[in-house]
Amino acid sequence: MTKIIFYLFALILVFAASRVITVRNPVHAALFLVLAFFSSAAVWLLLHAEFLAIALVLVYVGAVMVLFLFVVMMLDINIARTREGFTRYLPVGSFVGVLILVEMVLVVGAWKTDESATLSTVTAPNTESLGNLLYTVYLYPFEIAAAILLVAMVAAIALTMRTKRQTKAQRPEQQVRVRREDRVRLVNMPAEPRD
Amino acid sequence: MFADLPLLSLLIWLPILGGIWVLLAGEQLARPIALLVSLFIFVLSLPLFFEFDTTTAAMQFSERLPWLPNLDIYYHLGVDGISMPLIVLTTFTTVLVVLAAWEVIQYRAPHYLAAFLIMEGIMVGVFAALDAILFYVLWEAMLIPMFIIIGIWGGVRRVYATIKFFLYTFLGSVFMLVALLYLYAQSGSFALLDYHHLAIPMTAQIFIFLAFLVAFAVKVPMWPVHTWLPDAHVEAPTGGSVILAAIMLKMGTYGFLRFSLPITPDASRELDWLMILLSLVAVIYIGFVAIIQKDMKKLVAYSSISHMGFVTLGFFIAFRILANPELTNEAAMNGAVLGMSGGIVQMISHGFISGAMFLCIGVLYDRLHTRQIADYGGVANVMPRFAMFAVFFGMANSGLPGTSGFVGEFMVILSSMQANFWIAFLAATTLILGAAYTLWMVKRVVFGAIVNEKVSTLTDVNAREILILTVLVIAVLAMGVWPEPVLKVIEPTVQNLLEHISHSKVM
Amino acid sequence: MLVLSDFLILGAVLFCLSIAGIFLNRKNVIILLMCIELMLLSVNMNFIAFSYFNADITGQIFVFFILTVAAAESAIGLAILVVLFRNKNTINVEDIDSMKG
Amino acid sequence: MQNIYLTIVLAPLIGAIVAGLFKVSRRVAHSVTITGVAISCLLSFYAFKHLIIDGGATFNETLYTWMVIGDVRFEVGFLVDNLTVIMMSVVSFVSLMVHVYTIGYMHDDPGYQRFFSYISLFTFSMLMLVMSNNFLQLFFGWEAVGLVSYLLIGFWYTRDTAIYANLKAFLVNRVGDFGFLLGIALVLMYFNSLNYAEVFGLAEEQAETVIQIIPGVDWSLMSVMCILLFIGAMGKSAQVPLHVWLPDSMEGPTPISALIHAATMVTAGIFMVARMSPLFELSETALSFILIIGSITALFMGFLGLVQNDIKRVVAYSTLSQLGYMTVALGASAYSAGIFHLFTHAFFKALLFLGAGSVIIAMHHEQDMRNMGGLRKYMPITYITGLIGSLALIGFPGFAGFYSKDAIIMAVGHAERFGSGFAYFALVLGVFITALYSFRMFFLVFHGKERMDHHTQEHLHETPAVVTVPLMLLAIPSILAGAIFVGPMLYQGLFDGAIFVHHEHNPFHADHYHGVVGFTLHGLMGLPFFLAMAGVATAYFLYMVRTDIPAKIQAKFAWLHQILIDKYGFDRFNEWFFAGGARKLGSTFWSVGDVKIIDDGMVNGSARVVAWYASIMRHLQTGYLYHYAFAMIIGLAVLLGVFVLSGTA
Repeated sequence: MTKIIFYLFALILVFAASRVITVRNPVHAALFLVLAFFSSAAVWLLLHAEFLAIALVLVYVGAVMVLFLFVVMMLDINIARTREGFTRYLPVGSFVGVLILVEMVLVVGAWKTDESATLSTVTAPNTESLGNLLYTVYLYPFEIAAAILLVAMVAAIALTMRTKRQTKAQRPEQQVRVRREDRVRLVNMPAEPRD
Repeated sequence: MFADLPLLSLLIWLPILGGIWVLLAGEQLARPIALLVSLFIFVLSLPLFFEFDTTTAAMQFSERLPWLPNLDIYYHLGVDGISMPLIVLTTFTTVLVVLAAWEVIQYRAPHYLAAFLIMEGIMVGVFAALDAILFYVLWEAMLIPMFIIIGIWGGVRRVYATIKFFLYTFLGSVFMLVALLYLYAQSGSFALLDYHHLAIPMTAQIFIFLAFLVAFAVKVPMWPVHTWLPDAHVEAPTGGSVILAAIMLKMGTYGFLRFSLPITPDASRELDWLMILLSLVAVIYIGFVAIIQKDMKKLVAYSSISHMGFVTLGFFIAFRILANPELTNEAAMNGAVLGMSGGIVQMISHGFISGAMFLCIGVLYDRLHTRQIADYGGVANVMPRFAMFAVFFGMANSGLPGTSGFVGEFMVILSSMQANFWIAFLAATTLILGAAYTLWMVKRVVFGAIVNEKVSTLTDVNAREILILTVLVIAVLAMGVWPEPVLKVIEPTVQNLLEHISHSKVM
Repeated sequence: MLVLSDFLILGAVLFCLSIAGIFLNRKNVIILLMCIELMLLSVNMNFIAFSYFNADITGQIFVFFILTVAAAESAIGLAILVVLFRNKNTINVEDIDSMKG
Repeated sequence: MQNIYLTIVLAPLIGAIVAGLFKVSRRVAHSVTITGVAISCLLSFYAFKHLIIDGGATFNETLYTWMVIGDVRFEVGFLVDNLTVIMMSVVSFVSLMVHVYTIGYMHDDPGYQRFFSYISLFTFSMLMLVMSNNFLQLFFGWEAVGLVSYLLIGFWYTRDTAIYANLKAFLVNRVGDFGFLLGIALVLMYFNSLNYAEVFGLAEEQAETVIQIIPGVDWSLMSVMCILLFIGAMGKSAQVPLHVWLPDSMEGPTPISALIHAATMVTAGIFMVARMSPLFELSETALSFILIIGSITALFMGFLGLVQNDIKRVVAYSTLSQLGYMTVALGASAYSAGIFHLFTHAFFKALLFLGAGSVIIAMHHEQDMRNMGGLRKYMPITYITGLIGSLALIGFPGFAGFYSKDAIIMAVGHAERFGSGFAYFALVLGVFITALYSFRMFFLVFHGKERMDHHTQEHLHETPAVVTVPLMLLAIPSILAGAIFVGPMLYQGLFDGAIFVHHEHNPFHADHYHGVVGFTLHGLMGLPFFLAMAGVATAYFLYMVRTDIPAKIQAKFAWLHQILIDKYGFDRFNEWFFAGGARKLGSTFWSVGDVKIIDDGMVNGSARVVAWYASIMRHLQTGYLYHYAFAMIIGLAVLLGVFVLSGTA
């Protein structure tokens, strides 16, 4: 049963991923990516990684992919130009892809795994055990990850915010430093002739 | 009374703090404060000389504090008969440099003076450091103020000169770092004195020696890595030239004494022919090159290289003397001590004389803003007092007996005779070459009829310049007439060093 | 019964698809970014598979952090993209060669 | 006694410092320096009396230790024996005379104080040199007199010729010092001491030592050492080929020419060799070398005196020639005769120079003899003292020069050394030449037609007392010194203990001596006397009777004349080979070695290599993001491939 579910979702996943890289429209690509994320979340559930599967759906699909969609729709992209040379690069791209795939499969195939000793016996709920580890041993990295997110947020805002000053404010330090010469210009002119 | 004070630390950190004070003090007060600080430091360094125990070769005034104890790096200071005179020379020269800058440097004077004070502290630190990493850090730190001094207050081609200066010295010290790290790996310690007793196989010794050689030869500078010096001197302001010639060049030869010889005595013995050859090339080749220079500072810079050749010759001739079968052991030891002490005396004396030569050139440069010999002539007519100083230092530079310039050359020539007649023969050509290039310059600049109108408007040296130059005259004469007090300090250390290097360290 | 290799090969296929994607969509930065997300997904797949078959939850911790960093990365990447588009009015990679030596 | 000797040395130094460093008036300058030198002179005479007349003990003590290396002590100290005390007396006496004379000679010069400072400094240096008891101090004095000589030749520093001459003098002297220093280094190496007494005490032990300077060739240590030391003497005492500086040094003021370049400094070399006689006696080779160099100088420099027209240059060449005589005496082991000639020569040559100076003052600094003549009636004192000096120079019996010169010729005749035959010939012929040029000068200046211009002629008068009194004071020893000292110095062992001669080398044995009169009468019979008279007669004939003949000779032997005018081409050769060569070598080293190879090739070259490499490598940086990505991916594929292949293999 699990085997069938696995192959089903694996197929969907591969299909969605291949569409991501081949569709013309970036919006479609993003949507296929969402599909890929969903199906991989399902695969992860098979591996008893419930928390991460949910997180993937919530964070990626809910936040990141929406962000992608925003950007794609915000920018006025000339799709035709960006598709130039797609067919030209197809052979090279697929060759390299297949090459690496073959190599990886060879590596994995050569892997000596102890097939019998697999499949852990789950004692605690996944989220609980993850939380236990995260807030004890990996507390420090966890805090750093939080800081990274904060920095990323600030950076993204800082990058995209237009720095056009629209508020009016006083500058006291310039006001007190003002000198007469800055304000009053004395002009030396000949007296006007009396007529 | 000075026994309890951490004298060396004070000599390192007070000038640096003083430099910061000068920076904060502003345009008006910078000069008096700088003078005060440098004078105070000089006075503070005198106990080193007067309370120095001349009966031992051990390190004195030692201080040892943990710095990075995990890596076995200590803040370890101490002086012996080699480093102590150089420290006093440093503090002495800094006073003169501060005085020499008095009204000459108008552009950012506080920064200029602060750079010198900070450099003073670092240079004292280099001479006093007994920890390899401390030494290395200070050695590199020293480049920064000098880089700034030449780069900001230098002449027209100052950028070229600074970069050349920096790259050369930096390149050299990288090799030193590698050698030090190797030594650390071997001994598990960064203490210099431990390295002295570390047994090292011959091949490794050769590589370490060569690495040190690159670092120190650049600094000395020895042929063929000398060409940065004339450029740096020409572009540097007077004070920079003085410090460069009087102190910085000594770092290289000091390094030979502190590192190369005691750490790799067998490699030094094996490669002494190379060192002697390079020294003689410096004396003769550079002597000839100096003759035809048209720029006064360049000429004196080349003469510095030539004189530093005597220092290295004096150091490395020792092996030849010790191996000379014609001499008894005792006589050979005397000869070797003579040569090595001669080298050290030459270092100190060159500090006085080349400093004075650059100050003299500075006096002229301040007035006419040219260093070309051809722009001068007949200066004696309008600047009789200056002419007196110029001739005196010219004579000292050409090694006239009674001046300190003679002592070192004399000792080195006498001792090289004990190694080989021809080495002495070639070394002694400096009598002729030195006189030729120095006096020919003196002749063209100082003597003769007034060549142009600008020269006729020159004013003679003022009280401040007289003070500086007179102090140097006294120093040069004192050391020339009675070198014994200095030698007494040097000798035990040299004796000890020679004993040390005459035993093989090969495992 | 599912074995470790199944998941690993699935990850490898995903990874290679994203590599091919980078080759094919060399002009469109957005798709490039998506391919990188795919790549990260395949890596995460491996982590979780190993975690499961080795009965060691640490692998999932890694995935957690990778997700975090990937989110931050895509946010900043997109922000840069927006700025880039604003300044150059294109996201065509071939138009962006100011680093050319 | 130590305090006395110290005072002798320091008094002139103090004078020099006061006159030179402080802004003092002319009067103070000359009074203070003259007082200093006078003190020296009087105390030297006292020491003279103490040692020579009262037979006091030799003084040999250390003043202070200059430095100590192991068990070798370098010290500063005095050795005062009979030899020293004679030198001290000569130096301080001549110096005193010159000081007094200078008041008149330099009367109008703006550098008056400076001049007095220099000559006092010179006196100090010279005294340090002669009173030294070790090689170190000797070298100090040696170079210090060289320094003062440099300063004084260039005293009129606005003259190009003067500053050329002083540089030349210093450098040529440095060539000599070069050898001298190497000699000292050998002394230290083999004797492990620089103290005279210790070195001389050990000299015999090293007599047979051989050294290999060129591998495989054995040379006697003593010969090498002595020749090296003598090279120093050649520089200072202006022996061929290091003589070139002395004629040019006449650019200095005349008192200096008298003091430094005639009476004292140039004889330092002679003194040094005599002082080192225990060493030189051990080397036949070195003595032969000295003999030959000396005789060449004596003869060939005399020839040059014949064609000079500058009054000072004539005297300068005669000095060179007389120095050659002294050197020959040393080479013949007749050290005492050399010193004796040095002693007498100092007086009469100073006299001649000061006389020439007196003439120059009277002629308003005209030095060309062709514009003089007939000065006898205007300047009687100068005339008479000049005559005395000339007679002493040519060795007229009874005058000082006669005794010393005859002793030298006799000693050379007695010597049986390689080169002594040539030396004898050179000296005897030299007597004729000396007489010829001396009296040529004498007649041209004091007799004959008055060839000066009208203006000068009107103002001709005898020079003031500060000039003439020293002349008269110097004239006295020029007459008497020879007769008084010939016995003690040569035959009665005045220098025993100071000068060491092997018995069989010694030409002067007491049993051959029959008193001054006997010596004089013997000289009257000798060839040299007749040659000297012939020389005077020839000079009279050529320059008084048939004044047209010299020009004819000159025209007939134009090539010879040209050689003599060119001074045998030494100057031209030196200028071309040494000065030009050094400059050429320097420029080559600089432009090729430093600028081209090191700076351009190595320094900028390595920078260029980096730049060149970068210019190629930069093409890899296209700036396209996907190129970098491809590079990474292909790298990954390759790495994986390697991993797979190596894993399966």
